Amino acid sequence: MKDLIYYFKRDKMVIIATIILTVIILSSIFANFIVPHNPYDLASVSLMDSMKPPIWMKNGVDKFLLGSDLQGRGILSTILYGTRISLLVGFSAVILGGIIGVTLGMVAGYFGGKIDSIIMRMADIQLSFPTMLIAITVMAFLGRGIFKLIVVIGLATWVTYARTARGSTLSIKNSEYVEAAKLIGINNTKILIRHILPNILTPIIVIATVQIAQVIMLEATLSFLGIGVPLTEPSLGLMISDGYKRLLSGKWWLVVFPGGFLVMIVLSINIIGDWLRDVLNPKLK
Amino acid sequence: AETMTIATPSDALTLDPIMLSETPTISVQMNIFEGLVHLDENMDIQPGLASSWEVEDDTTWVFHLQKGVKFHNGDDFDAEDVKFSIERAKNHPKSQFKSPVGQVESIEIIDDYTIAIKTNFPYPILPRKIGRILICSKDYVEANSDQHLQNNAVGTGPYQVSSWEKDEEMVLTAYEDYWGEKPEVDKAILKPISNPATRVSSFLSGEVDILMDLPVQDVERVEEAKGVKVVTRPGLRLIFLGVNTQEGPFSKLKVRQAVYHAINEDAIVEHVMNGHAYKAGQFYPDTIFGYNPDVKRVPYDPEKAKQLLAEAGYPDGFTIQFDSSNDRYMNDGQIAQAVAIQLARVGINVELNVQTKSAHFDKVLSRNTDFYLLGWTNSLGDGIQFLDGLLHTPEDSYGRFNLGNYSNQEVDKLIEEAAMTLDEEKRSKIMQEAVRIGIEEVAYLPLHYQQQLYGMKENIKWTPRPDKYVKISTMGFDN
Amino acid sequence: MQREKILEVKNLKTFFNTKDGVVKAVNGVNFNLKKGEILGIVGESGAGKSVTGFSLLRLIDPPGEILEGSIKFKGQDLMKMNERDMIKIRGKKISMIFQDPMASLNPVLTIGQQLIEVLQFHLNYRRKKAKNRAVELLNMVGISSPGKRMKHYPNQLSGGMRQRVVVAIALASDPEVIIADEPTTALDVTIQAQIINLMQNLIKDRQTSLIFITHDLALVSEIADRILVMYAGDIIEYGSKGSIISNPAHPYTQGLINSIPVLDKNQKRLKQIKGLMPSPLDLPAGCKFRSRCSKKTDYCKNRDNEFKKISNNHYSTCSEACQLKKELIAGVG
Amino acid sequence: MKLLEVNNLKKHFSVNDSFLANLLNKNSQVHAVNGVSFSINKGETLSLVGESGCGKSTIGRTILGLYEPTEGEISYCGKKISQMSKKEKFGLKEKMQMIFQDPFSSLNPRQKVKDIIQEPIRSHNIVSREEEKDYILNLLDKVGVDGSYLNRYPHQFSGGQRQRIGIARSLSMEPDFIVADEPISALDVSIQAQILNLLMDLQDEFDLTFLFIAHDLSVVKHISDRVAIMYLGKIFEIGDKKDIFAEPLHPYTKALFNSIPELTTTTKENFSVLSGNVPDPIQLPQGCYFHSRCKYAEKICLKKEPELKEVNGRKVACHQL
Amino acid sequence: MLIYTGKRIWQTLIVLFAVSIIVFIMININGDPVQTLLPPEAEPWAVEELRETLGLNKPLYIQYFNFIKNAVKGDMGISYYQQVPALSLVLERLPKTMELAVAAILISIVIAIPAGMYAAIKPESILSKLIMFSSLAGISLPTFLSGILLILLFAVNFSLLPSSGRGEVAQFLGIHSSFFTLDGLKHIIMPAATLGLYMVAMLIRLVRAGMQEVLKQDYILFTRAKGMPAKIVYIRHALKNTMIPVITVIGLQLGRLIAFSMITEKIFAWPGMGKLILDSINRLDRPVIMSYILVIAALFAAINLVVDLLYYYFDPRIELG
Ligand SMILES: Nc1ncnc2c1ncn2[C@@H]1O[C@H](COP(=O)(O)OP(=O)(O)OP(=O)(O)O)[C@@H](O)[C@H]1O
Ligand SMILES: Nc1ncnc2c1ncn2[C@@H]1O[C@H](COP(=O)(O)OP(=O)(O)OP(=O)(O)O)[C@@H](O)[C@H]1O
Ligand SMILES: [Mg+2]
Ligand SMILES: [Mg+2]
Repeated sequence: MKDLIYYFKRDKMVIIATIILTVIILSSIFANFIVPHNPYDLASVSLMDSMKPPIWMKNGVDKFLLGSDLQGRGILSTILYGTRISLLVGFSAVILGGIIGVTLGMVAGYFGGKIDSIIMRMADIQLSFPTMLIAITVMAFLGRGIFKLIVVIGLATWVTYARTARGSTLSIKNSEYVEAAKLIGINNTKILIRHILPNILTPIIVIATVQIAQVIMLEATLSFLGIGVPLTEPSLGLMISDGYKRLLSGKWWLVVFPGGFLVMIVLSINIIGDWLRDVLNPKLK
Repeated sequence: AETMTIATPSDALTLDPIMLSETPTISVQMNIFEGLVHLDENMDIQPGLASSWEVEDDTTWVFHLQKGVKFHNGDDFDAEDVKFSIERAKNHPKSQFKSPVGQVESIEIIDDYTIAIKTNFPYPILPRKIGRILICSKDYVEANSDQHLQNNAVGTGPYQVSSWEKDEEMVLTAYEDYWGEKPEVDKAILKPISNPATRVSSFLSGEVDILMDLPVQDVERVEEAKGVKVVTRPGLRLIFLGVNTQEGPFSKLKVRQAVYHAINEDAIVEHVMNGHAYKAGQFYPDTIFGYNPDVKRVPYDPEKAKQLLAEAGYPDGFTIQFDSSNDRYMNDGQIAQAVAIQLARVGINVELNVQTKSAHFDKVLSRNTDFYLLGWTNSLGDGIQFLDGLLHTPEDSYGRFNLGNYSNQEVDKLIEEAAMTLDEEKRSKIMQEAVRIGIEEVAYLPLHYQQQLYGMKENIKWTPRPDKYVKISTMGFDN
Repeated sequence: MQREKILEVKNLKTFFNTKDGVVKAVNGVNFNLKKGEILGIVGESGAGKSVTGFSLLRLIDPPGEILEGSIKFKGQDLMKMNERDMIKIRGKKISMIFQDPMASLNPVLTIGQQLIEVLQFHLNYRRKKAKNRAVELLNMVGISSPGKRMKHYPNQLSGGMRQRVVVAIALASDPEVIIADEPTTALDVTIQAQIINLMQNLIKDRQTSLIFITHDLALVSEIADRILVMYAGDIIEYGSKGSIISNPAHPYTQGLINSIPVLDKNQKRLKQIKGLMPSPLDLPAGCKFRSRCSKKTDYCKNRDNEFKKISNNHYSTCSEACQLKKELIAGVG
Repeated sequence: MKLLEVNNLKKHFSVNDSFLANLLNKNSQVHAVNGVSFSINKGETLSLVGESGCGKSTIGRTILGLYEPTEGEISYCGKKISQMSKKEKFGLKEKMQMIFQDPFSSLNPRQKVKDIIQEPIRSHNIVSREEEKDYILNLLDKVGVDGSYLNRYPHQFSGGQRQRIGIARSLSMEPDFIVADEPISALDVSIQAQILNLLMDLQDEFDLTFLFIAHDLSVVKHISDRVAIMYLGKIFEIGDKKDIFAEPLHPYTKALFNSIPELTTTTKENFSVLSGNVPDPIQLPQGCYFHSRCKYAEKICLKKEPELKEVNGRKVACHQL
Repeated sequence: MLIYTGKRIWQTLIVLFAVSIIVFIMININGDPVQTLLPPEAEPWAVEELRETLGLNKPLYIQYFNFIKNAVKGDMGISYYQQVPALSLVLERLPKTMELAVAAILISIVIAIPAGMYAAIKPESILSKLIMFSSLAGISLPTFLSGILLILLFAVNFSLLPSSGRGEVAQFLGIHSSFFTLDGLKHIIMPAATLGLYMVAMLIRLVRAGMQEVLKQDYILFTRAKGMPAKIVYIRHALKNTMIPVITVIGLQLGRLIAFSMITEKIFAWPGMGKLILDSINRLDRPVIMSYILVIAALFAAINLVVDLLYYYFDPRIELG
């Protein structure tokens, strides 16, 4: 921990990224207290406020700092509310997919043989199904909801982690330090956690940080298809996928602000991820 | 040689005219094949392969066929082909055109160029229905497998398919020996581009000459562009709300009226549809047979709505689930949201359940809904379709899309009467009456008719049709 | 005979910046190497022998850094050379045999590939010729059926075989200077003899110079011309082999020689130098061996690192040594 | 008492000649160990000496279960390891340890020294948590690693320091039996002396047993009770240290002894080098494996493999005796 | 390896079987195809007739049994909408999508590997930071957005590239592809770049991370000590050691791009499989969905087999099987 702080202080980029991410997370959690109106409360929204440009432009109104969307929701407040959902889905799904995937991948790679075949063929099966089809089916079965959405996305993404973890595990499972650990009598679980995991973490962190953005967009696509968040409570991704249709017509604020917000989130997460990866690797110090 | 490149929202799926009753597919087939009659830009009946027809008795129709017509493969067109095509539509196991010819009892060849069609009972819309059956060459169809026919069309129409890469482009070239007027456009390239933004872009970049289904939000952008114009036409599709008239809050007329009053359709048209829709006051627009000019839309009046709700026993409103698709109609998801927001203002708490179209249809068609959004297109140009399917009490083949189980004996009777009345004027009156009652009782809540929007290069002369079929032969150029 | 100096190292300092502080691995080392000479470097583990070797080739990566010093190779200062020219020196003119043979071979390339690329790049051999030469080299270092072994990956070889491969790679390009960092530790004595023989022949034939880093004082005594003794980043004693072995001046050197187990003698316990080398993180001022030295005086505390001449061709930093007459070390013939 | 017994141990590796050959499942065999039998008594040190690549490490690793033997049996305390239950095998881990030949690759690059040594202590509950720190520091002190290095990673050490960390790890579990695979080859003589002294002290104190693999014959002589000389996966000569060092019998043993470097002040110009072809473990030679390099080889040596037989209180495999 | 491949093929058959069951269940949950297929005005008797014609009135297990019976003969049924064999419909489009996916992968490999390597070798340089930063733009924008932005920029604003479609194709070595004409290349570049954006970001990061780690290894130092030029050090030695995660991801992505490039295909009106499956799911065209997913399953199995074999090529320490 002391080490972390030491390296943290040395890297300005990380400090900035962390501050940005913290501000974003906090402001989305406490959005209720920050923004004047709740865009998810239908009674407070009016079509009469539709498509107002940002405040500094002609026709801009005071009420909407960054303009409003088609239904008359303020862009800024919707972003803050929407970020909450997007981050929740993004992080949870990546963590869920990551945990399932890395665990199965390491187990497959480490034990090999039948276990490997079974897990990896399961992965093959999983890979063959379009996320959309899974989503529609799950929805048909279970109905929708954020939790189900996370599960669907987690299920759809575990394979990437699994295959990566397996590949890296395969190449180090015969190394001498793993043999040494076996000789000491460390059980397999601990070998996996202490010796294999830290040494395959590099690609996993890369994939996980890159995937967060993907997952947020996947959530948008699924929400758009009707599984996941309701249209009346747009997430960041949904705002973007709604807004892009109006890109041609010059209503740029519908997509530029939520898009910019997403870029900022993704950038900070990746900068922090890169840094974390470096710090976790003793050789790079 | 004039070439026209057209960006369409989707490709035809088959070239066999009985296999699929779907607008984009028929739209393409309409250029290659012809029916006995066809509808013009105003949805009025015009002669096609039949030069004239008459009603012999209540149930017998005689059609006189064009002479000297040749199929693209050189076969001559005659009564055999007509009989064969109609019977194929009626009997082929996979035919999707069984309904249009469902009332056809028998077809009799009087001579090479005259046939008589007998119906089960007096059937006023037979010509409109029979017009939907496109005529194929008997010899050609019999000589080829079904599979072959999917991709290889031989018709009598003004155009022939000269190449077809599915979902990529179809090239149609004018048929040299076409019996009718020679079209101005020699060659048409149909490019299916399903993504609206891309379609608009390909138009803006000059890659295509005609843009179909211009999204309402992009109208201004296209209008600003140089050398192109936006052409609008009233569409046939009605977007409406359906409610369960038998159970729940909507079983009370006052609640239905309240909801209708609570919806500010002007705002929806202006903001959601960007001004490109027509406020609807009844079930079909004035181009359709059976329109009632006296029925007016109720005004937007939230106060009245609240009052009606209170009178109905819901002073504090109620909660209801609202089903809608979001990828079927123009801006359907946004319309549903706007409705939800407006109802929220009068105290009705709407839980919006927006789904992809297959899921949505699955849900509402199984009548598992109390409140839903749907669209309806009158492709025949005759309102009886709506009345049969949506206003009549569900029984037998009636009311199959009457998903809210609206039921009124009087209306039922009127509809049944209209179906059998051959006299146009009388029939029109009966249908107008049914519409009046349906609107008065708020059987459905019509929102708006969609507008059809096209982008065209400035030098193009073309009046699109309300049914969205792209007839290339009607296109031309200003010089 | 005055031989030409091929390598002159002046005031070489190589430090590592770690989060615990600066590791002064090599702390101002001076020495030179003559053509055809074998220079043995011995010293405590962790004294900076390997780092000195890496520094000569400028192979120190961050957080390490060559702080100052000059390394003149045939009069040319390597420190001032750009990376592109350095490539022509490394492996071609000066080659190095790494200490840890497993870690220095790429696990995913066959040993043949790793050997052949040197021949192809430095000697511009055609594939075929390079292959034949590679087989020859492997044969020279005593690897049986070299043709087949070429296709093996490092993890399929025994420790000693890997070490021999590394030796073969270093010899492949006929370098002028070889830095051999414990090149025979994993070898049995017969193969060791074979390798040493090989190197000696090379030196004789081509006047190659050899820096021989080792712990095996016996071995170094058999082949070296001069010996350098390193301790905690410094050279503490150097001189002709004979003088160092028979007359070690620095107490550390004496301790080293005393620690060797001797074949003909029956010892119950081996002599060892008590204590530990000071951590290179905070080196004490004055003599760095002081804390372990039985002969330390107050003077050692702030004494500089100047070399005192012990005899012709023998210098030491310990001044006490000059006064003390050394008894002959047992076992030295 | 026989602690460990190895019976006719064989270990062959299958190696591929190329990607293509592998594609066709055409692999060749490396005959690393070709029938080796020996036993070690409790508290004894047996040294394995022999040509590089002759299978010493392979024997050590097979004994510890890192490799499955191709043939043959290993028994510990009279019990065959292959017949032990899982639990018994786990118990063995505490008793049998290995010091790896290659110090660096046997240390997890992502573990600090502290964790490397802590791990076995914790998993076998050697000492309580409170005593742990002292225990570790004490251990590091014994092998000569500064206690301030606890938080460093393996790559931050010199070769010798890494080796000592590996030794500390093996000793941390207080095993009964240690396979020491060239434990001191990377160490300077002073540290080497320190480690050897340590190992011998431990042996005295706890009745430790060693299988000691080394090249440095003076060290071997110093530490071992018995010595086995190996060549190409076979034992050529095995017996009491005193006997063997006093009078090496096998021609290969003699060659070995002739090559030992000695502390001297004169430069040795000519090393006696074994001449002749080095035999190939992929294609084992006929007859005595050493015949191609043996000065005394006769006809029979080309044909027949010599048996290990008793000569002068030890066992030697040579037709000439 | 042959044995291994055979085993994998056998496993793939089991996978296909499992997939077919799952798909079958899934598509039976999702809606009634007959309702979607027929026009709204179709009479109930027409609906029932069609249901019977399509065999959808039979119990589920009989439907499945019939499917399997035909499937082993290579008949996956007839598309409800297009009335041609569903499998041929899918296979017709496979090459078009493949062409796009391969182009995307090639573009991303060509960009990402050198860029990632550079960023690893010179982590502190401005260019590296720029690379790392700008690559993120590719992943933080959703595909549909970056696609349409490209179109707006290059098709609408600069009129440099066509906005949609596949363009002219030519035949070369029996393969029809837009690779072989200038017009075709112009058409493929934007969709391929859009598809590749995510890959580029991912690969740059993976390569950089892996390389940074490998570059600290002793064998890289040794290679440099051998005087090998940068090209050999970085490409041959370092890159090969970082390839395991890289090829894993490339393999996965290649499969994904082929299977699920729906959005890009939709945006650029590319007549590939993505659009087909999207439409088919919407239309509930069951035979097409079934054939499509089985083809994809086989494809993934094949790609993953190749990846596993490549593992072995890139890292011989990995054992197959
Ligand atoms: N990357 C590094 N980071 C920090 N310290 C290092 C690094 N590399 C080496 N050192 C330190 O530099 C010192 C000298 O190391 P070097 O490898 O030169 O020793 P050596 O004399 O070769 O020892 P040995 O005989 O054990 O190989 C040691 O104290 C070591 O811990
Ligand atoms: N994993 C493996 N795969 C293939 N061959 C191997 C493997 N490990 C060892 N060998 C082969 O087995 C033989 C014996 O190797 P081993 O490591 O036991 O030798 P050693 O006696 O320890 O030698 P050294 O003294 O050089 O370490 C060698 O020929 C080697 O190539
Ligand atoms: Mg060293
Ligand atoms: Mg060994």
